[in-house]
Amino acid sequence: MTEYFAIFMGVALFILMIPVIYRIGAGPTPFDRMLAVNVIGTKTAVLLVIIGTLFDRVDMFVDFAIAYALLNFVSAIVVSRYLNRTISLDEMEAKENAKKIKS
Amino acid sequence: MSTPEVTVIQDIRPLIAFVAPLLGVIGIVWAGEKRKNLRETFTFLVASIQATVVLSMVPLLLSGTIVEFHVWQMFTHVPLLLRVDGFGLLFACVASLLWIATTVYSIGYMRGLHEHAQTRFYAFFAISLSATIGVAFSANLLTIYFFYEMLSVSTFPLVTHMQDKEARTGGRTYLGYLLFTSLCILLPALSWCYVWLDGGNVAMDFLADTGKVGSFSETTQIILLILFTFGFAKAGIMPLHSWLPGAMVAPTPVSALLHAVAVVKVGVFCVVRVYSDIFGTEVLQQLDGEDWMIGIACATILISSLIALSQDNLKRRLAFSTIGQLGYVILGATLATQQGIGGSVLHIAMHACGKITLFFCAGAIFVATGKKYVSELRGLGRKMPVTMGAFMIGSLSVIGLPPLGGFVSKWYLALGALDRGATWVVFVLLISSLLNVFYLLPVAVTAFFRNPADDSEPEIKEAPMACVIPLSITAIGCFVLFFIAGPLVSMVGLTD
Amino acid sequence: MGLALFNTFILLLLVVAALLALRVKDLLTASVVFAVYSFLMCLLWAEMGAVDVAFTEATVGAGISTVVLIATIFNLKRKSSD
Amino acid sequence: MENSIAWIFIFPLFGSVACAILGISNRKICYPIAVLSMAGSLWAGIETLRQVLSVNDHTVSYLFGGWTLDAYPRGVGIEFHADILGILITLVVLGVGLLVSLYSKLPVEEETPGKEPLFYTLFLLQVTGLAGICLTGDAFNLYVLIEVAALTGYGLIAIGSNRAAAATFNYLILGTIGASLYLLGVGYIYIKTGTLNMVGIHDIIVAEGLADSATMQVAFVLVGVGILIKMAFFPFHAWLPNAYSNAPTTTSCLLAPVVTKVMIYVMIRMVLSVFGVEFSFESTLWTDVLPWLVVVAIVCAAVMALAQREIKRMLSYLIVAEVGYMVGGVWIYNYYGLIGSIFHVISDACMTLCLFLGAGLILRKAKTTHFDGLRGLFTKMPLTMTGFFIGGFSIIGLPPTCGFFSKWYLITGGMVSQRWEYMIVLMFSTMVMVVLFFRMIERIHLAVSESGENLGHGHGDLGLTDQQTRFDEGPLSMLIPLLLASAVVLVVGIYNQEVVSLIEVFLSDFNLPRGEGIK
Amino acid sequence: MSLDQTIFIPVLAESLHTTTSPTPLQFFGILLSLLGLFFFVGTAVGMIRFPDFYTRMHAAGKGDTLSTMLMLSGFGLVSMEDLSMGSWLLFFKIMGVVLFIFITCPTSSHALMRAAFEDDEMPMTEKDLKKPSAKKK
Amino acid sequence: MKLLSYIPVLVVGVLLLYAAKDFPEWGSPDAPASKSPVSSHFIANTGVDTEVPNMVTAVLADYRGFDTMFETVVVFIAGMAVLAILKNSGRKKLVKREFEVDAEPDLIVTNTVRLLVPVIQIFAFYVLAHGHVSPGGGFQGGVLMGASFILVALSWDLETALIRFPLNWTTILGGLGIFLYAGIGLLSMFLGGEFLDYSELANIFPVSREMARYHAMLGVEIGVGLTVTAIMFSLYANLSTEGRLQRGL
Repeated sequence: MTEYFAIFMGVALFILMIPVIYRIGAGPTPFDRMLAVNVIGTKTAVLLVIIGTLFDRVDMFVDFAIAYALLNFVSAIVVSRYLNRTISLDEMEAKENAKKIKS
Repeated sequence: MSTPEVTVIQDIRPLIAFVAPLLGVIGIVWAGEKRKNLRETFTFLVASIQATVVLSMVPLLLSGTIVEFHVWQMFTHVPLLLRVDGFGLLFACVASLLWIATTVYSIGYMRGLHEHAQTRFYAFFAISLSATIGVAFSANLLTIYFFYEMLSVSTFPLVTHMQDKEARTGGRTYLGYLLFTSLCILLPALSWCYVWLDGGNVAMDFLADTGKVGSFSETTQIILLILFTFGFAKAGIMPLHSWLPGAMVAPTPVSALLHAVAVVKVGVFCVVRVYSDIFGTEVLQQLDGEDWMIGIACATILISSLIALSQDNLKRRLAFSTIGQLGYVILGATLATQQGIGGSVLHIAMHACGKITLFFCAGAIFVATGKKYVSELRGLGRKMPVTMGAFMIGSLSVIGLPPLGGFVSKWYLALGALDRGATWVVFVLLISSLLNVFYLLPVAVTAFFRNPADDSEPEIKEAPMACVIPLSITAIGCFVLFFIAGPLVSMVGLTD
Repeated sequence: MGLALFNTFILLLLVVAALLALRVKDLLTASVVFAVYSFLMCLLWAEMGAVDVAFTEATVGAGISTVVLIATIFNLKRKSSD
Repeated sequence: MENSIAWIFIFPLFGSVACAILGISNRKICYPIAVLSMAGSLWAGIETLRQVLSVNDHTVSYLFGGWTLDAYPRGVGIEFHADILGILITLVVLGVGLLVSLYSKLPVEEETPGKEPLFYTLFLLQVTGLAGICLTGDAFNLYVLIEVAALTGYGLIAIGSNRAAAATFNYLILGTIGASLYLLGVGYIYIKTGTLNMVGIHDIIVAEGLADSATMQVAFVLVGVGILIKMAFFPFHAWLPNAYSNAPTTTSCLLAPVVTKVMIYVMIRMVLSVFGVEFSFESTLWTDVLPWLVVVAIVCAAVMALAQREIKRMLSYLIVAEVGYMVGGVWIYNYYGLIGSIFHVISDACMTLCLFLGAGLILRKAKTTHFDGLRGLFTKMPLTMTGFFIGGFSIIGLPPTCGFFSKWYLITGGMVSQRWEYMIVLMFSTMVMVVLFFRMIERIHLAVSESGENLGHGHGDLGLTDQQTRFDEGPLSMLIPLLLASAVVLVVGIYNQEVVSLIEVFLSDFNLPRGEGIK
Repeated sequence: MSLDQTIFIPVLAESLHTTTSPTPLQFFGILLSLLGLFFFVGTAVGMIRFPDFYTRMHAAGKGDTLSTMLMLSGFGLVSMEDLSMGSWLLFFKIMGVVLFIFITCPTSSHALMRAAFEDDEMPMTEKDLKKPSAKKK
Repeated sequence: MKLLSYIPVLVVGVLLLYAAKDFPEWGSPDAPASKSPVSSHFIANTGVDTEVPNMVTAVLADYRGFDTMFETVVVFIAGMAVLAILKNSGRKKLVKREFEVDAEPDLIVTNTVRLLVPVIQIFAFYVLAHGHVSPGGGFQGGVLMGASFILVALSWDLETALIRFPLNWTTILGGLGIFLYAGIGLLSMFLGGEFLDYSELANIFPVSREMARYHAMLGVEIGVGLTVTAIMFSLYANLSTEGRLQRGL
C-alpha cells in the first residue's frame, strides 16, 4: 500500500518537475533559473526519501536527504553572491575616484 | 676470396687497428689548437701504430692464417665480427699506409694555408680512418654497414670544412646521397637478407654464408643485386655519382682521402665484398640480370671519362676520373670471375696510390700558387719540377702503363673479361684507357711544355717540403706496386 | 515497476538537462543547469541501488561542483563564445 | 627483496608527500628528496627485474592487501603483474625519472621560482603513476593510474608560462576524452567478463570465446581509441606539440620521453595480454586500416617537423612520428615488428630524453631554442652538443646507437609482413630526420648564418668573438645527466642483444607470425 | 524486456507483493504528503504562470518550502511501521531534514531575492501590465 | 565546424548502442558480472573477511584499497596542480575579470550559516565514521567538511575562512591524509604482509585479524577525509581568486 503511494508521489513529483525545468530553460533571468534549481534540489531530497521507501531502506537514504538539505542552498548562495555582491569594474573605479576626492 | 683450408685464430690486433685512431682523437682534441705540434704528433703516432699493426698481420695471412676478433653480439645471430682476410688486409694496408702519407701532407697543406679549425680536421680524419679499417676488417654484412655509416657521418665535417655556401651545398649533397642510399636502399636489402635467409638464422658472414642468396628466386636475386650495388653509393656508380664532384670543395687532403683511399674505396670495397662473398661467383654467373650490371659499369666508365675531358677545374677533373676508375672496380666485380674480382681488388690499391698522388699534386699546386684550373698551369712544370713530375707518374699509373701499378690491375680485369667471354668489355677498357690519356696527360704536358701566359706573375716556388715529400713517396709507390704485384696477387688469392 | 517508471522520468529529464546545458551561452546558467544534472544523476544512482555512488554524487553535486564552477566563471567572461 | 614491486612506487609516493609538507618550510629540501626517492625507486625496480628473471615463468605478481591467489579468487584484490615487458618499461620510466630529477635543480629554480615543492610533488607523483601503469595487472587500476599520470602532467606543463597553461587546455580536453573512452571500454569489458583483472579477462575471453561478441568488439575499439588519443597518435596529436614545446624544461624532459611511450606499452599490453593475439589481430579492420593511418601519421608529422624552426617544437613533432613507428610496428602484426616496437619504446625514451635534456641546456645558454640562436654553439659547449648529437643520430638510426637497432627490427617487421607502404614511410621519415638534424648540425657545428654566409673568415676563428669561443658548458648538474643519457643511448645500442633477448622471452608466450619466406 | 524484469532488487520485489493496510499514523502521513503535493502543484503552476521574478519567488519560495516539509514529514510518518526505537530514530532523522530545509530554503530565497534586488531587477508594476510585451519579458 | 563535432559523438553513440545488443539481461543473475567468482566472493565473504557490513566500503577501502589510495592521490594532485598553476599568477591575469566583489556579508545568510556549519561538520564526521555500515565514508565526509568551510567563505568572505583554515594547512593536511593512508599500508608491510594488508596490524593491536581490517579501514577513511577536506577548500580558495587569496567570490 505505502509502496503504491510512494510510486504515485514520485511520479507526480517528476511530472511536476517538468514545468520547473521549463523555467530553468526559459529563464529569463539567472535568478529564475536558480530559483528553479533550488526547487528541484529540495524535491530531490523528497524523492530520495521516496526511493528509500521503495527500497524499504529509508534509514539509508535519509542520509542523502540530510546532505541535500544541508548543502542545497550553497549553490543558491553562490549564485546570489556572484550576482549581488559584484559591481562592474567601471563602477568600482568611479567609487575609488570618489574616495580619493573625499580624502 | 679466401681459401677454405685456412686456420682461424682469435686475436685482438684487428680491434687495435680500429680503436687506435679513436683513442688518438682524444689526444688530438686534448692537445687542441694551442699545441699544434703535439696534436700533429698524435696524428702521426696513431697513423703509425695503425700501419704497424696492420702490416704485422701480413705475414700471418701469407702463412694461411686468418685473424678474427669477436667484438659484441649485435643481433641474435649476427655478431660484430672483425676478420682479416686477404682482400681486407690489402685494403687496410693501402689505407693505413696512405694515411701516414696524408698526415704528413696535410700538415704541410693546412699550415701552408693557415686553415681554421685544424683540430676538428685532424680529429675527424682519424675517425674516418678508423671507420675505414673497420670496413676493411668486417666479417659480415651488418658489421660492414655499421662502419660504412660511421664513415659517412665522420667525413661530413671534413667535406664542409670550408664552411662557406659552396661547402654547405657540397656537404648536403654528400650526406643526402650517402645517407639516403644507405638508409633507404641498403637497409631494406640487409633486412631482406636477414629475414628471408633462413629466418634470421644466417649471420650473413662473408666466409660462411657465401652463395646462400642462391636459394632466392631469380627476381629476388636481381632486386637484391640492384639494391646492393646502388645502396653502396660511395662506390659512385653512375646515376648516384654526383655527390663526388660536389664533395670536391673539401681541402685537398680530404679530397685525396675521399677519392683515393677512404670513402670511394670503401664503397667499391663493399660492393666487391657483396658480389664475391655474399653472392659468390657461382651464383652471380648464373644470374641473367648480371649483364645489365656490367653494362652499367661500362657506361659509368665511358661517360665519366667523357665528362672529365670537359672539366677545367683540376680537382673536378680528377673527381670524374675517379668515378671512371671506380667503374673499373665495379666492372671487375660484376664480371664474376676469379680474375675479374682479383683485378678489381688490385685496382683498389693501384688506383688509390696513383690517384692520391694526383690529388697531392693538385693540392701542392694550390698551396704554392693558389691555382685551381688546368688552363692556368702553363709553364708550371719548370718551377715545380718535383710536383709535376709526380703528377706525370700518377697519370701514367692511372692510365695503366707498365711499369706502373695501374697496369697490373687492368691486366687482370681484361683477363677476367676474357674469362667470362665478354670480349666487348676489353674494348671498353681500351677505349677508356685512351680517354684517360686524353684527359690526364694534357695537364702534365701543359705544365711542362707550354710557356706561361705572362711573366708578370710573382715568383713561384716549389710547395712546402711537407707537401712534396709525401707526393714523391706515393709516386714512387706507384712503381713499387708494380714490382711487388706478385705478393699482392697471392694475398688476394689469385695464384691458386 | 515503480522504479522503472522513475527510471524513465529521470532519464528523460537528464537528456533535457544535458541538452539545456549544451545550448545555453551563459556559462552561469550552464553551471546552474549542471547542478540539476547532478541532482538527477544522484537520483538515478539511488534508483539503481548504487547508494554509495549516489551519496558521493549528492555531496559533490550539491555542495562542491556548482561552487567551484561558479568560482571559476567569476574569473572569466560569463558569455561562452560558442 | 620480497616487496620490491611495492617499493617502486612507495618511494616516490612518500617522497611527494614529504615534498609537499616539508617544502612549505624549506624549499631547498625538495630537490634531494626527489633525487633520493627516484634513486630508491630505481633500485627497487632493478631488484624487481632480478626477481622477475629468477622465476620460471618470468612473471611476478604482487597482491595488494594480502588477497593472495591461493586463498581468494583472482581479481578480488588488486594485482601488480610484473612480466618482463612491464618491468623493462618501468625501469625506463624510473631511469628517465632519476636522470631528469638530477637535471632539474637549476631549471626548476629559475623557471618556476617559489613553486619548487609543488613541482617536485607533481613530478614524483607523475613517476609514480607512470611506473604503476607499467606494472599494474588490473584494468581499472590502470585507469586510475592513467589519471594520476595525466593530471600531474597537466599540472607540470601548466606550471610554466601562460602560453603553457593555454596549451595545457587542449591536452586536458583530449586527454580526458581519451581516458573516458578507455573507462567506457573497461566498463564494457566488465559487463561481459565480470572481472577487472587483466589475466582474468584474458582467461575468460579465451574460455568463453568472446571474440565474436559485439560488446567486446566495441570495448576493444573504445579502449584502443582511448589509448591512441592518449599517446598522441596522428589525428589526435594536436595537443602534443604545443604542450611539450611550451612546457618548462624539466617537464618536457620528463614527459616527452616517457608518457607517449608508456601509453604505447599499454596498447601492447592490451593487445597481447588482455585481449589476446587472436582477438586483437583477427579483426581485419585494425590490421588493415591502422598501418595506413600510421603511414599518414608519420608523413604528416615528419612534414610538420620539417616546417618547424624551433628545437622543442620540432622534437615534439618527431615524437608524433615516432609514435607512428611504434603503433605501426604493433599493427603490422608479426614477431619482428613487435620486437621492434617494444625495443623502440625503450630506445625512443632514451634518445628523446637525450634530445630534450640537450634542448634544455641550449635554452639555458642561448636563451632561445630557435634555430637562429644555435650557430657556433659547438665551440662553446662541445660536450653538450656531443650528447645532443648522439640523441639525434639515434633518432636518425645510425649505428651503434639504439635507434638503429629498433629501426632495424621495425623494418624487418615490415619486410616480414610485406607492408611495403610502412617500410617506405619509415625510409621517408628517416630521410626527413637526416635533413632535420644535419640542418641543425650545420648551424651548431659550423658557424654559418641563415643565408649560408660563412661567419668565420675561413681561417682561425668561427666568426665569434673571443668571449664567445671560450668554453661555456652548462652547469654540471645539468650536463652530467645529459652525458649519462647519451651514454645510455650508446649502451642500449651496444647491448641491444641483451634487451632483445629479454623481449624475445616475453614474446615467446604469444603465437605471433614470424613470416614464412617469400624468396 | 518487460517492466517486471527491470525490478532486480529482491528487497523491492518482496515488498511490492506484501500489501498491508496502513496504520492510522501512516494514513495521517499519506494525508500530509498529499497536502504537500497540493502545495507543490501550486508552486509548479506559479513557476510557470507568474509574470516576473518576484512573484515567481513568492510561489516558489513559500510553496516549495512548505510542500517539501509536509511531504517529508508525511513520509516520516509513513515509514513508521511500528513504534520501535529504530523507527523513532528514523522519524527524527527525517524531521531533521525538515528542520534543515526549514532553515535553508528561506535563506536561499532571501539571498536570491536580495541579489535580484541589488542587481536592479525591477518588480513588475501595473504599468508593465499594460504593455502587451511585458508578459513575455 | 560545430556540426562536424557531432560526427564523433554520433559515432560513439552508435557504437555504444551497437554494443548493447550483446548485453546480458538487465539485472539478470546470470550476467557475467553477477555470477563471476569475484562478485560472489564479495557478497558471500565480506563479513567473514573484514567484519564490515557495508560491502561497498569493504571493497573500496580494503579489497580495492590500492585504487582508492590513488584516487585520493588524484584529489591531492588536483589541489596541488591548481595551486601550482595559480600561485603567484595574480599579476599576470589570464582574462580580465568582469566584476569585483564589493559587499558586506548578509546578516540573514551569515546567521543561517553560523547555525548550519557545526551541524554540517558533525554530519560530516558521522558520514565518515558511519561508512562501515551505511553509505558514506571518507570521500563524502571530506566533501561535506570542505563544503562547510566553503560556506563560511561564501557567507562572510574568503579572508575570514582563511583565518580559520590557512592555505598552508590545506597542503599539509592533504599530504597528511595520503601519508596516513599509505602509512597504514606501509606499516602493514613492515609487519610482514603485503602493502595495505591491514590484517597484519593485528600483530601490534589487540584485535583479531578481521577486526584489524575493520579498524584500519576507519583509519584509511580518515586519511581520505583529511585530504578531500583540505583539497576541496584549497580548490575553492584558489579558483575563486586566481591564486591571490583575497577579494574572492
